[in-house]
Amino acid sequence: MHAIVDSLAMIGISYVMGFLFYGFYRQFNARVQRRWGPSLWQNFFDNMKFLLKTETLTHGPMFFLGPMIIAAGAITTVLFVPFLKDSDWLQGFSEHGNLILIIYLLVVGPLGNALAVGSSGNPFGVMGVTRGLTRLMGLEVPFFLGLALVMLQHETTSVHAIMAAQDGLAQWNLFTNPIAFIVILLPFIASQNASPFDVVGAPVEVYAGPRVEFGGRLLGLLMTQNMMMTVAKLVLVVDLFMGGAGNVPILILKAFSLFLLTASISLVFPRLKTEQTVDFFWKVPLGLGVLGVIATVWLPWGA
Amino acid sequence: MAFQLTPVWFIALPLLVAFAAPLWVRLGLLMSMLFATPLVLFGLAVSLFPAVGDAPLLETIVIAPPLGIHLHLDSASLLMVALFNLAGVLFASFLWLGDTEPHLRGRGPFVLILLLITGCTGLVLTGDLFNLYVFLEIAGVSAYALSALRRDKTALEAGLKYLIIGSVAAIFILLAIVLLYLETGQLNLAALARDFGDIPAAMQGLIGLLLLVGLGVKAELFPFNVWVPDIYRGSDPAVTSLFSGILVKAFLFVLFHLVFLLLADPAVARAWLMALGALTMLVAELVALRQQDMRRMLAYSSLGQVGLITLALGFASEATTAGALFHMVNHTLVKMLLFFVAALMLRRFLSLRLADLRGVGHAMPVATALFVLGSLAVLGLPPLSGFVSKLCILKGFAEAQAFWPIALILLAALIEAGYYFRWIKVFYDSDPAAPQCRSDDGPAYLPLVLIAGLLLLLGVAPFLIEDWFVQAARALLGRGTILESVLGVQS
Amino acid sequence: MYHKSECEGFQCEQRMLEESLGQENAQTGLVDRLVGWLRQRSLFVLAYGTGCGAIEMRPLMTSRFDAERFGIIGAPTPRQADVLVISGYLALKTLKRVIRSYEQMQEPKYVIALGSCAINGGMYWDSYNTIKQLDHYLPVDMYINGCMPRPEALIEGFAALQKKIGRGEPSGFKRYRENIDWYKANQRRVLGENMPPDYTYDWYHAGGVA
Amino acid sequence: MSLMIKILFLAVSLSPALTLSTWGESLAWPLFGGIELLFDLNPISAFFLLLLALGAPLVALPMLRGAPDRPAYALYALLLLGMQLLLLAGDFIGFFVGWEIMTWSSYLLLLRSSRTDLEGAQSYILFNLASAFLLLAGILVFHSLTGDFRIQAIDQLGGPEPLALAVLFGLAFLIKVGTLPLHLWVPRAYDQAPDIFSAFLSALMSKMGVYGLILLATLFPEALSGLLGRLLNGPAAGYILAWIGVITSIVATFKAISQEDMKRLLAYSSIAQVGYITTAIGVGSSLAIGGALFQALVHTLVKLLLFITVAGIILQTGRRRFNDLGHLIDRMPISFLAVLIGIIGLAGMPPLPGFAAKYLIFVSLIDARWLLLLAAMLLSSTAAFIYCYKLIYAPFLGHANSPEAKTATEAPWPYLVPQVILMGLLVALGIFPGFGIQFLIDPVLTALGLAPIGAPSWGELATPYGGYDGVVLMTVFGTAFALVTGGFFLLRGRMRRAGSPYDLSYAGEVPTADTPLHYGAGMGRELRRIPLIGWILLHTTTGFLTGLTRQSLAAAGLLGGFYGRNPQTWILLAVLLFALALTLVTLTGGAL
Repeated sequence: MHAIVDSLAMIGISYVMGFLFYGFYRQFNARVQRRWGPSLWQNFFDNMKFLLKTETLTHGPMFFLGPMIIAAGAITTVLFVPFLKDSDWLQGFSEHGNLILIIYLLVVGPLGNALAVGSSGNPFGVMGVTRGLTRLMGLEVPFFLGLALVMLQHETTSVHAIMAAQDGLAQWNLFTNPIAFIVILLPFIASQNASPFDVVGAPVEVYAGPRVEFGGRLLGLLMTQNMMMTVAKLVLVVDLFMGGAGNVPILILKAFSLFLLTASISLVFPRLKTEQTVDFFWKVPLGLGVLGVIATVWLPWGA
Repeated sequence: MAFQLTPVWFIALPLLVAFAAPLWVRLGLLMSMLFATPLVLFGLAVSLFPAVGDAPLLETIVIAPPLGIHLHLDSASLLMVALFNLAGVLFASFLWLGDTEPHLRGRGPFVLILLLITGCTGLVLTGDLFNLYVFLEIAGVSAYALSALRRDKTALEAGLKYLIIGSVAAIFILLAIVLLYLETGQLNLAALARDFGDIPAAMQGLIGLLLLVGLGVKAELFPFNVWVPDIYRGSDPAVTSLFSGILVKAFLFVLFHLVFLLLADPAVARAWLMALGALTMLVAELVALRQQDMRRMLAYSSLGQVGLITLALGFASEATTAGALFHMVNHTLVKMLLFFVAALMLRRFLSLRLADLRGVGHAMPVATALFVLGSLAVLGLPPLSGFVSKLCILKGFAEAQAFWPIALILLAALIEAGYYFRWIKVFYDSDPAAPQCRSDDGPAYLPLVLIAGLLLLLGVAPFLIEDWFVQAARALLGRGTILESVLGVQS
Repeated sequence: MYHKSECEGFQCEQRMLEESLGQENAQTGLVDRLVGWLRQRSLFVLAYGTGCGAIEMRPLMTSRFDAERFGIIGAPTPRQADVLVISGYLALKTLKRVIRSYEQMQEPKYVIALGSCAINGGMYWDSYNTIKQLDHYLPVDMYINGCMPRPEALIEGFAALQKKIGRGEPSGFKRYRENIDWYKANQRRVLGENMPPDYTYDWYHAGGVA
Repeated sequence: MSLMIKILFLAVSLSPALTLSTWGESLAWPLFGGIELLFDLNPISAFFLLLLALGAPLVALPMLRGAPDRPAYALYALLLLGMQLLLLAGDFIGFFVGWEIMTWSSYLLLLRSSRTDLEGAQSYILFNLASAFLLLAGILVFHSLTGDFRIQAIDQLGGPEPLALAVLFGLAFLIKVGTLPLHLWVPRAYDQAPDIFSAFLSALMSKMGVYGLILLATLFPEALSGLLGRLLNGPAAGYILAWIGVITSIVATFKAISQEDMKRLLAYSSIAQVGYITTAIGVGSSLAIGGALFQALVHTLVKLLLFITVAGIILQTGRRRFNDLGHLIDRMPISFLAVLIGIIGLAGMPPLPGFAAKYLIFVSLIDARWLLLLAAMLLSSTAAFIYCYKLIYAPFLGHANSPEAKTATEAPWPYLVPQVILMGLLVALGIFPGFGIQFLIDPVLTALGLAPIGAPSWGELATPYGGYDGVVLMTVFGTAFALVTGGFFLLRGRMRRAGSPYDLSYAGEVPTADTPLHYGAGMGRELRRIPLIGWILLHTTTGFLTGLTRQSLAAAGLLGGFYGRNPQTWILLAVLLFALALTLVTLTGGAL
């Protein structure tokens, strides 16, 4: 019973946080562009509008199953990320998982959806998927390397243990292991599909990319899972680098500040091409990561 | 009065049978006699193994001192005799069952084949240099004639070339014998061995070189083996199997018999012989890569194996020697198998060129399968006997901490695999133009299958005849024993 | 002046269309109104830049007039769009694409005809290769008059459309469905053999049952 | 008659299973000269024998289709014999015998395909024989060190000999598993072999190389640390091996992405996957070897599944290039599911067991503090998603691109039965990774003298660094999936299926059959613009080997010039050489 309520609460919180954060992002974006911008609830309206569409076109069973898989993947991811520290609530099934599992869960859904995209037979969609996979290949290496530095620091892959080790502000990995945070920051932005790494779904270039054939309720489902997934990733980074959160308001605060940081970065850069993205990730964040490895592992004081 | 089983029967019987050829023609028993004679001798040889293992059999037929016939049957020579007769049995059965061309079934070839076997048997049995020369000429002449049997242009050319180069080799050997006789006044090998050390060093060197060149030509060692491919290419493939299977082995045996006997310390010649062996092996295997004719390819492969055997024998440790002797047996069997297959293919396709044999695996599945088996054995891949003998050689080297021959042997085997598998691949090419009708003339395959069975048996259970080789190696290397036994009897 | 009480020819069709346009829906329950309210807050626009009117869509969407504050935002593909904006005159070649795009949109879907060319042909009224009345080929939900209508007018039009959606009134796609034979006949009249394929409206083959 | 043969063949293919279940005490077969072949079953070989027992009948089943191919059956039986000898061998001679029988019988099986060309066949046999001969050389060095042929640890570790031994053995096994730059034979052989036999080659025969590499750990206890010392938390010699493995997998992954043929893609993917195993063996800790074994197990299952399925597709369509296939999902649904499960396993995604293997390897790398290796390995394992997607997209999704692809039907049952069995095994192993650890991996680790990993329950994979629970994961994912799907149908509105495959958002255009809509082989082409990948794809080691071949042929021609046709020359040569040698001997003082 506890597990069911807890899970529903986690799903609900991640969804609400998701559309509010995105609403904020859009308004923030608009203000930067000297516009008024939509309301904070705009993403909720958009999502509901799509979920309430009366017609939905599919291209066969696999096309239908793709969004189901990606949504199930997002829910699973959310349930495997602990939202709170030292609490019985909002834990989901996180004690049965670990950081590496979560990193892989983050891509289960998109790959399932990629099948649906392929099944639609639209070449633009497949182009988008290929771009996405290419970008994933670029971002995952420094992202994982940064997280591996944290895992090495605490000698565990358990998110709980890493969270527990960061008691006070001074023990935050953000401060004890700043290189790791810098290494993962940009790949993290890319994994959120945010500018400047959002070439995957570029509307003009590849006609919305992977989402080109999705409409109606299927698109609504895709939006829903996207918002939940974003929150899951934010919470994960909060857990790993900002010491987690004792209660929901603090969680929202920390996640929001992190979101503000990433949003501020992504708003001011123009979009990169796929190969520029990959090349960038393999040069700058990965180079930093290698330096970090040398500094923390190879040099005598590291061991 | 018990029938005396003496070594002389190994020579006398085939000679007698050969000279009674008109009788066999009259009785219609030509082929069966050709088959039966080596069979009887093979049986005799096998039955003698236990006895010879205890002490070598010696026999002297004095003609006029110092001339005489000294026969010396120890484990090593008995092994070779058994091998030659086995090869003779297999060859005869192939001729008999295989419905071969008439020019191989007449009275002439009958005599020549028996003479060849006699000559080779004599070469390994003889205990004195004069007889060595006589048997060398017997074997040589019958070989020249055999290679020219087909009487077409290529065969005659091959025969003539063989005659010329063989004679030159014989002259070198004769010179060496003359010099030896001049220096020591002895022709008996054991006595020569006793006195060889007293000859001046320069003369020793000269004699050694003369022998090396003469026997090198005959035993197909590298710089002197340039004639081989032409002769093998020109002769009938079945006959070639005798050259590669018997003749070369006899000369190799003679070469090393002399080396081990004459030199008190075989290590003196080790560097020379091993270098020659390694060179022969590598050069032949490399050249074989480009051959387009199966007979030439087999000829080069044969040279490669001869090189390997020389390398192993030249090292003169007991393990490598036993391995080399084993490898001689294997190589004889394998090359007979391969040349028989070549003969069958030649009869079917009238050509042995690589391009003409494309897809033969679908037309002659059994023959091709036997070729594959033979190739695997010659490459020394388990579970065939070639593997065991090579392993024995390599193990001998490894135990002596000599690693460079191992590297060379393995490299040569790799190159050898390069061309053998190229042929196999082409055989199994699916070429629509290839003849599709499958025909395997049954009885002709009997000796081939027998050889294949032997190869497999020796590969899986080499311990059955392991003692033979070990004893033979000891006998071959046991200079002191020979000297003592021979000279002890004589004095 | 010559007046005729009864319509004749295509004028009857015109009346028919106008009548259905103004009809009030009796069955707008609470759920329908809620749904309508949600829908009106979010309009994804497929702006088909057919003619010069497209130039007015740019300021509308960008910072100057910022349509996003009304929840109006561009959609890249017809699958994701709710509103099809026909901005200006419509050549026959374009008509085929527009029809296909419209049929690929997911219901509920709306059409806004922008500018006088889309209403009655405007200055192209006697051109051989543009259509005169968009309404004959696609069900238009909202006309925005002008040549060109300014962005303020566009916002006005969108706001009117949002109100209409919010009230839960039936929109053009129902009309398109009910009168598909008529629309298709009109389309065929101008496009001839060059019609877009018919697999995009499967309910037509299902006999109107969907 | 033919039925009898088929039943007999199937029975033969079950022989590894029979051996595994009934093997009693050890056997000895005296060969000669004190060399005795020992055959015994230890936990390490039992693990690999289990793989063989599993794979052999599954590969045999599709071979039963059609008229019996007797030579192929016979060779397959020989191959199984050779592999069992290899695995059971307690001494190196028996190991080598099995190794060689396996090599040549598989070569002859390779020739049964009409697609084999001379180059492919030659590279297969020559690379494998080179591997075998290196192995033999290593065995002889081993013999000279220990005076024995039994597989046992080497006591003395000083001096150059153990290092030479490690290098010889290592090279031999690395050729077999196909690491860079010794991999050239792999794609050709896997591509050209009979379609079913490719499954055997990739899934089972490459594992024999892995078995050999694990034997290295037996020979050199403390996992290679004794050879060159330690680096960070692992053995330095293993660090080199691990980098070889990782570079292999990176290069092979990008090569796989650029392939346009299903079987070649799978071949390169095999190279990459076995590269992970090599890396893990290089790390050599308990976790790493456990991961390597798990990866070997998963890779066996996955590659059997994928190659058999691909063979089914080729059988039904006669096409193998991505460009010629497409949209088979409706016509071959079971094959689609098989490839789907296969690529999930291949990509190492949870919840299938590929993830468990990857997890163990990653954790072992963190444990050894080899983070750069970890990053490099992650690069290849992420890039693997692209070829995995290509493998399922191009044949099954998109648009049918050839008449055969438009009319194909589901593969026949001999192909489907193994697929279904393998899918079941993969899913079961994914849900119960702890089962695999406890019953398959731990005995091997104990036999190797390493600490067992252990598993609290069947569903749980536990390491000192944390673990995960396959049952919970699968339950959560399944429940979420069911709830989402159910909830989706609760919403109002109608679903309709597109009336035509050409009902696409295509900028208002109407695509037709002539429009290039299938992205098939082009996928991944744009990766060339990324500098590193472009560099990798541009370079190949083929040139080196072609050059080597050409040089040796040239040398052969040069030397062949000796063997002229003129007797006068022969005599001249003999006399000249004689004179030369005589001069030499005289000059050097007369000593021979």
